Amino acid sequence: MLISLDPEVVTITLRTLEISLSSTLFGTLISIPLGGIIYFKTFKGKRVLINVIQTLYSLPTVLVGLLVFLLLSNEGPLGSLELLFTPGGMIIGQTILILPIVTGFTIIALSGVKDEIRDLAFSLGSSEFQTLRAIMREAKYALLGAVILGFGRAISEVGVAMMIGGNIRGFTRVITTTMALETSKGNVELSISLGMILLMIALAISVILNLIQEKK
Amino acid sequence: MLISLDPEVVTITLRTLEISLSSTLFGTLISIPLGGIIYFKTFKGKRVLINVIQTLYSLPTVLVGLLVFLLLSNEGPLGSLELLFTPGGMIIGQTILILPIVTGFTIIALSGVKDEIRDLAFSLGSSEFQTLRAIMREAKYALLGAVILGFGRAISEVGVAMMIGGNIRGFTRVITTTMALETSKGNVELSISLGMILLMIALAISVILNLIQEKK
Amino acid sequence: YGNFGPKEELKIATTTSLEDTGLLEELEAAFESKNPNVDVQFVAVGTGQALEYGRKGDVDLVMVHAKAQEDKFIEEGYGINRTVFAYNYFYIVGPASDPAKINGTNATTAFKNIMTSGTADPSLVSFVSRGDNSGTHTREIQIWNKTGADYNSSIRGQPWYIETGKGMGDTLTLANQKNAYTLSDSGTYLAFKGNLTLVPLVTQGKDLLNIYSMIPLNTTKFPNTNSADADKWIAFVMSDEGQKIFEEYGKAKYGQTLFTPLAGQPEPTN
Amino acid sequence: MSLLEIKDLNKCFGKNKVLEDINLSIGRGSTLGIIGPTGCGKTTLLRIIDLLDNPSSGKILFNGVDITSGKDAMNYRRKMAMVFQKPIVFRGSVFDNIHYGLKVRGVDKESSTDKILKLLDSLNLSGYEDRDASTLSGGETQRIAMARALITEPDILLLDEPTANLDPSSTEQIEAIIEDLNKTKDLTTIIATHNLIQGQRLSDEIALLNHKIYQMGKPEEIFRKPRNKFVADFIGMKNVIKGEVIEHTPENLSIINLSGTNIYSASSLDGDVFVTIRPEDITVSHEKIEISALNELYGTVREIKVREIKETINLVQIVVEIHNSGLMFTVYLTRKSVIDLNITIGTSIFLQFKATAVHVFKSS
Amino acid sequence: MSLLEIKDLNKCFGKNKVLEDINLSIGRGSTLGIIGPTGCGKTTLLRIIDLLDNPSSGKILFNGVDITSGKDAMNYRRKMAMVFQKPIVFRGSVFDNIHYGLKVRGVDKESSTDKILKLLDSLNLSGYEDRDASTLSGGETQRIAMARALITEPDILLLDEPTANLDPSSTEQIEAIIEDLNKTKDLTTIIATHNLIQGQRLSDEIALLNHKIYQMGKPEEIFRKPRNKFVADFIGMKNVIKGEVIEHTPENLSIINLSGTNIYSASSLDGDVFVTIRPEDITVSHEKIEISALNELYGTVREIKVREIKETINLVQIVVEIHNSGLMFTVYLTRKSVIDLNITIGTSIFLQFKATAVHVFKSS
Ligand SMILES: Nc1ncnc2c1ncn2[C@@H]1O[C@H](COP(=O)(O)OP(=O)(O)OP(=O)(O)O)[C@@H](O)[C@H]1O
Ligand SMILES: Nc1ncnc2c1ncn2[C@@H]1O[C@H](COP(=O)(O)OP(=O)(O)OP(=O)(O)O)[C@@H](O)[C@H]1O
Ligand SMILES: [Mg+2]
Ligand SMILES: [Mg+2]
Repeated sequence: MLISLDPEVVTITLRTLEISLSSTLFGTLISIPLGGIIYFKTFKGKRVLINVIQTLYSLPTVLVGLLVFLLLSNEGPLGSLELLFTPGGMIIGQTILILPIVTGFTIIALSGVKDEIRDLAFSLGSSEFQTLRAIMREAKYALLGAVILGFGRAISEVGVAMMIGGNIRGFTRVITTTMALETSKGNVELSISLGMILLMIALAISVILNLIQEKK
Repeated sequence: MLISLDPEVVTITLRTLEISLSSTLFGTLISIPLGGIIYFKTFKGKRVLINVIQTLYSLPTVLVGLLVFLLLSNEGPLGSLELLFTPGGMIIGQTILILPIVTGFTIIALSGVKDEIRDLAFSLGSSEFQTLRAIMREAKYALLGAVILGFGRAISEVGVAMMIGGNIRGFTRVITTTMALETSKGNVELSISLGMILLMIALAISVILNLIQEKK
Repeated sequence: YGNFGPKEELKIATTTSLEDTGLLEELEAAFESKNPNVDVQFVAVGTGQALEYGRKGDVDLVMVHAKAQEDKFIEEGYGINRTVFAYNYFYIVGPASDPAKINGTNATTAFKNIMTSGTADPSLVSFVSRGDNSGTHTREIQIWNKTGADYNSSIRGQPWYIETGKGMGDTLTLANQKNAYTLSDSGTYLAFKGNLTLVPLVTQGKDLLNIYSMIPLNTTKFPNTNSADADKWIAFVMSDEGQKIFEEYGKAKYGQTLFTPLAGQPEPTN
Repeated sequence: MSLLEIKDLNKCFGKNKVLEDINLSIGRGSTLGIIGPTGCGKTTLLRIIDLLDNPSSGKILFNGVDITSGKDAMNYRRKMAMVFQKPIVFRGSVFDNIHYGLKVRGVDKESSTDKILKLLDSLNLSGYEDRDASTLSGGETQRIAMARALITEPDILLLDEPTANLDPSSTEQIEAIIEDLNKTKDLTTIIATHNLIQGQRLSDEIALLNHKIYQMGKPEEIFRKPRNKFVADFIGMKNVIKGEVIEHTPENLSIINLSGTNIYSASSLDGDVFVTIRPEDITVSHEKIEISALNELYGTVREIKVREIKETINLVQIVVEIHNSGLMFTVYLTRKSVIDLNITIGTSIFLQFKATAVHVFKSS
Repeated sequence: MSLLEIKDLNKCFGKNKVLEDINLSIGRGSTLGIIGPTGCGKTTLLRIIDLLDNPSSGKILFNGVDITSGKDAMNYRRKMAMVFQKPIVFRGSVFDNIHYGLKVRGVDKESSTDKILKLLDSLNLSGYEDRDASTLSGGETQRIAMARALITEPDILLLDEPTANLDPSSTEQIEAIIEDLNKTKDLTTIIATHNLIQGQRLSDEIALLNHKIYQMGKPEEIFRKPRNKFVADFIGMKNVIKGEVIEHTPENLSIINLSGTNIYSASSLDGDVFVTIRPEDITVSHEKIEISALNELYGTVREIKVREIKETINLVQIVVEIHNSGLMFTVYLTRKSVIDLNITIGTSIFLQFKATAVHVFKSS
């Protein structure tokens, strides 16, 4: 793959990585505690909330793109932040996109831990937060899966990147939007090569995350 | 939402449902046993395989679209089946798209079940298949999550639907491709309304699947 | 009637700019009522992709608007009998304040002015390009080259020159958000007009002429192609009934027609 | 003042009333044994005390403060430590498991290493610190659980069948540790156990639980003077027989009719009663020995078995059917007596027991 | 032929050799007790027999067929049923749990209902069928596990501490069920237990395990004639003392030196040995009673405690330090003797035991 030597491809790859990792980071930082609290607390409407979260697994990227666009556009409530057509805006959109799945799978992961762990942690003097942490440690394999899933969703999506980023060459163009562009130009082979690069990155990230998890 | 009375919208909605449910069905029928076997068996390269599966969470829909396109196109190996630009082709593409996530989360779901259940089932005279079933019953909540995730991915994706289906009016047009089309026509409100319809469907499916699971 | 047999499918790859106008739907309905055993299926994609579908034989006919690429397609033997059926103009659109002062000029001058003002102050004047090898983009490059500047070296990559790599609608939206100039086909501009503050500034002249054509696949290369129905389609589009649709379409919605029919006329030159 | 007090506590699971009117109080440094049959609510009670479960009604007072609401639960839980009945460990090493209680209190690994290693040693688990806790055997897990609780130096130790999976010598070791902490550190312990011996050995007081508290008192009291049939049966008393007091003699004895057989007792109760005579308080002979105030029954041996071998002590249990009334009496004899008296199934013999050996309680 | 035979079996976890040279054989209808301290490999052995774990080396023969390879494992497992030490249930009702073994054999619910309800009843669990199995108490879970195994009518029943969480009366019930199946259905049972009484009560043969088999034999043999110090210690023998045989007398007695104190025994062993004298074989007196072949030691009482109360039998355990040698002897006395002899801490008394009460085994 000679393509990998092209400086433009390198830039696009690095930008892709930066944006999807940031989204994953923010998404995870919000979703895992959020999922933890939803799992942990008993409140009215919890089942409904979980159903809604599961529903949002179906959130189309185009819809997120549109809604965030309306939010960030000049006329929108956050227009003054000038985030439209910037990497920052893309990160916001992708973060929103992955929130439901990471939150949902955090809840599922924690539900897989037997209640006895919770009782054990409490009985040993844990605060609620420490108990939640203990439960999360038991579920770390599944939680890692949720994070990788979130990353996968972020790096592979194109709707938000197109709509919010604008696929501006040299600024917000990422691998998936480049793929879409090249495909529309009829450059199928180039597009596939880019897809392979994306998968290579994903493989590297997945391996790295797995290694980190094992260390812990 | 007056839009919901439009017969064309109704047709598109039903088609969307038909295609995404079929993909989910096939994807689940392949992925859950596949994930089960991968979880259950010890073999060389298992860790590598799981890493690869996790990597494929990042499979961009465009890439799947392109690859399946090359497969189904007139000159491709399966060209003679004439599945390009048909709902059948879309089902194939979406099935491929959701295989990794459903398989991956099946493995995660099953890994959450304590080994003791496996031993217990074996000791009571289960065959390997029956034991796997017993483990799956213990993980049913998480497995359901994986199925809903697969469905969410299928119904919300647009890359495969566009590339393989071709967004042909009255034939392969689904909600997401309509949204993309309407967005490109500047009909943002219509597009958002369609997105809401999609989410309603997803909510209904998620509620129904949850109810089925509870019955079992 | 009494035709209950399986429908013959006629697959047409078309550019999104044509599909987005909604005109094709009307054409299709009229055609199918005449030919009830034919199911016309449009696959709307970029010009490059449409031609790629043609090259693979996945469609029976392409409807595009990029002469150079079309000629190449025919030269390579994938298609025959290019038939032009309608035209309209590309518009150079931009902010109503027109900071580059292009209103009333011609295309080449307008582009020159944009380049000059953009180079002077990119925050004031910028140009958004589709950058996607589409018919519109191809035309844009031609105009840049006509100004004497070398597209690849002195236009592309300049701070005032923004490439989106997206469809026309999105490109218009982006230009609107950035208060920038852009080149748009008239149909898409009119469809988006309601959401835009941008106004058409230059709309006439040979350089902005946008000619649409149909090319059926070459039956010697693709023996299985549905050439019979493709021929029927071409005949219908070129028929009075078909041409009338072009003539009428859009009046109600946009207050002006989107296309000028071309049947029986030579390809216009300005 | 009592360190811990439980007032009018009730607990239902759905319609199932598991705990009823529980009232308990336990002073600092003492040990309360909760003994009762399986499913009687021992675990539930301990969980409620540790604030892991809410009572349906009633209060728990800690040092006089009502802690039932669960407010500030963490601080009260930090004064207690519970060893659960189900063996369970956190993912990770044995060391990490034991360290957990300290970790959440902000004590780091380094400064607790010595303490943990010493504790492991005292539980016969030295060298186990780096083992993956999930691969331990049942008894090892149970000792880890004990270490995990002890490391936090609780004021109250809640033990739920802490030696169910342990062999006698490990059990003895654990019991010795608890006894020692009781003495040296003023540790207050509540221990739920079905092991009667353990209950008696460790407890200052015993509550005999079966959803309600059937009897509460010092071990000797409960084991010598069960207050009702449930307690008598549960502690394994033999010869618990229903009867009716028919007469009080001038010598302060009462005569009780047991399905036709009359016996003397020293009780002053009236009406319907249960009597129990401990099997080892009954002697046997071939000859009739007439003494006043001595009960003497004649019957036939129906069953002989080596009843229990506890630490190599051998006793023979025989069951004798009393002529006329058909009552069955269980008697423990030494092997020697059985041989000397030449007792086999079918032998007819006299049973003798003193009136004072007849324990009488109201039937209710 | 033996129903089950284990040949030269070894099992290592990493470097940790858990089972070593295990050879066992068990005939149809008999019961083998596996007794040993915690962590000795009982669970591991049962798991290997049930083909849930692979041995590192060695063979398991079922009816003479080598089943170690795991081929056809399901069919052999269907002839066995195991009750695990850790209480664990499938998600679902008690009924579903018990039905599971039948379900996988293709028997539907309807046709097994009667059988299941009857079994529940016999385990004192009637009315539990619709309960959510995960909310059961420890003892309830254990009985469900027993029912789940028994419903499949196995040829071999593998029990891993099956009554660890049960009170004495439930334990007795379970033991009675096992004994009954043994007799009426020719059930073969292997039971791992740390409960010495249970081991003796149920077993035809006992294997004393501590990674290797230290002794194998009938219960009486093991409990009366431990073959080595490990067994003696484990079965709770007191007064296990190292000594050296220094002389054989013409009367066929040997004189053994225990740290300076010489005693007579009836053994013919030579060299370094261990001796053990059961505490209840020792009598005490204030006067010296000189008889040949009777060992008589003089010492001071150092410790007195009510040792064990088992079903209301009371014994007092006293520890006597022998003058000169400093050896400590444990003696069991009845309460009466203690009072009659007026024994308190510090009292000096004579201990007597017969030469034949001295059990001698080689130290190795
Ligand atoms: N969450 C629950 N839902 C319904 N019933 C429950 C629940 N927890 C316990 N029970 C029931 O309450 C009763 C008391 O349970 P508990 O665990 O306190 O018994 P226990 O005395 O500890 O018994 P064991 O000696 O067998 O452990 C049992 O019958 C049990 O089945
Ligand atoms: N998977 C494993 N990995 C490493 N060590 C193990 C594993 N399983 C068991 N062991 C070790 O092997 C030894 C024997 O374990 P096993 O469970 O057979 O003991 P046990 O005799 O059943 O003890 P207990 O009476 O405590 O249940 C223990 O020291 C245990 O820690
Ligand atoms: Mg309990
Ligand atoms: Mg064990």
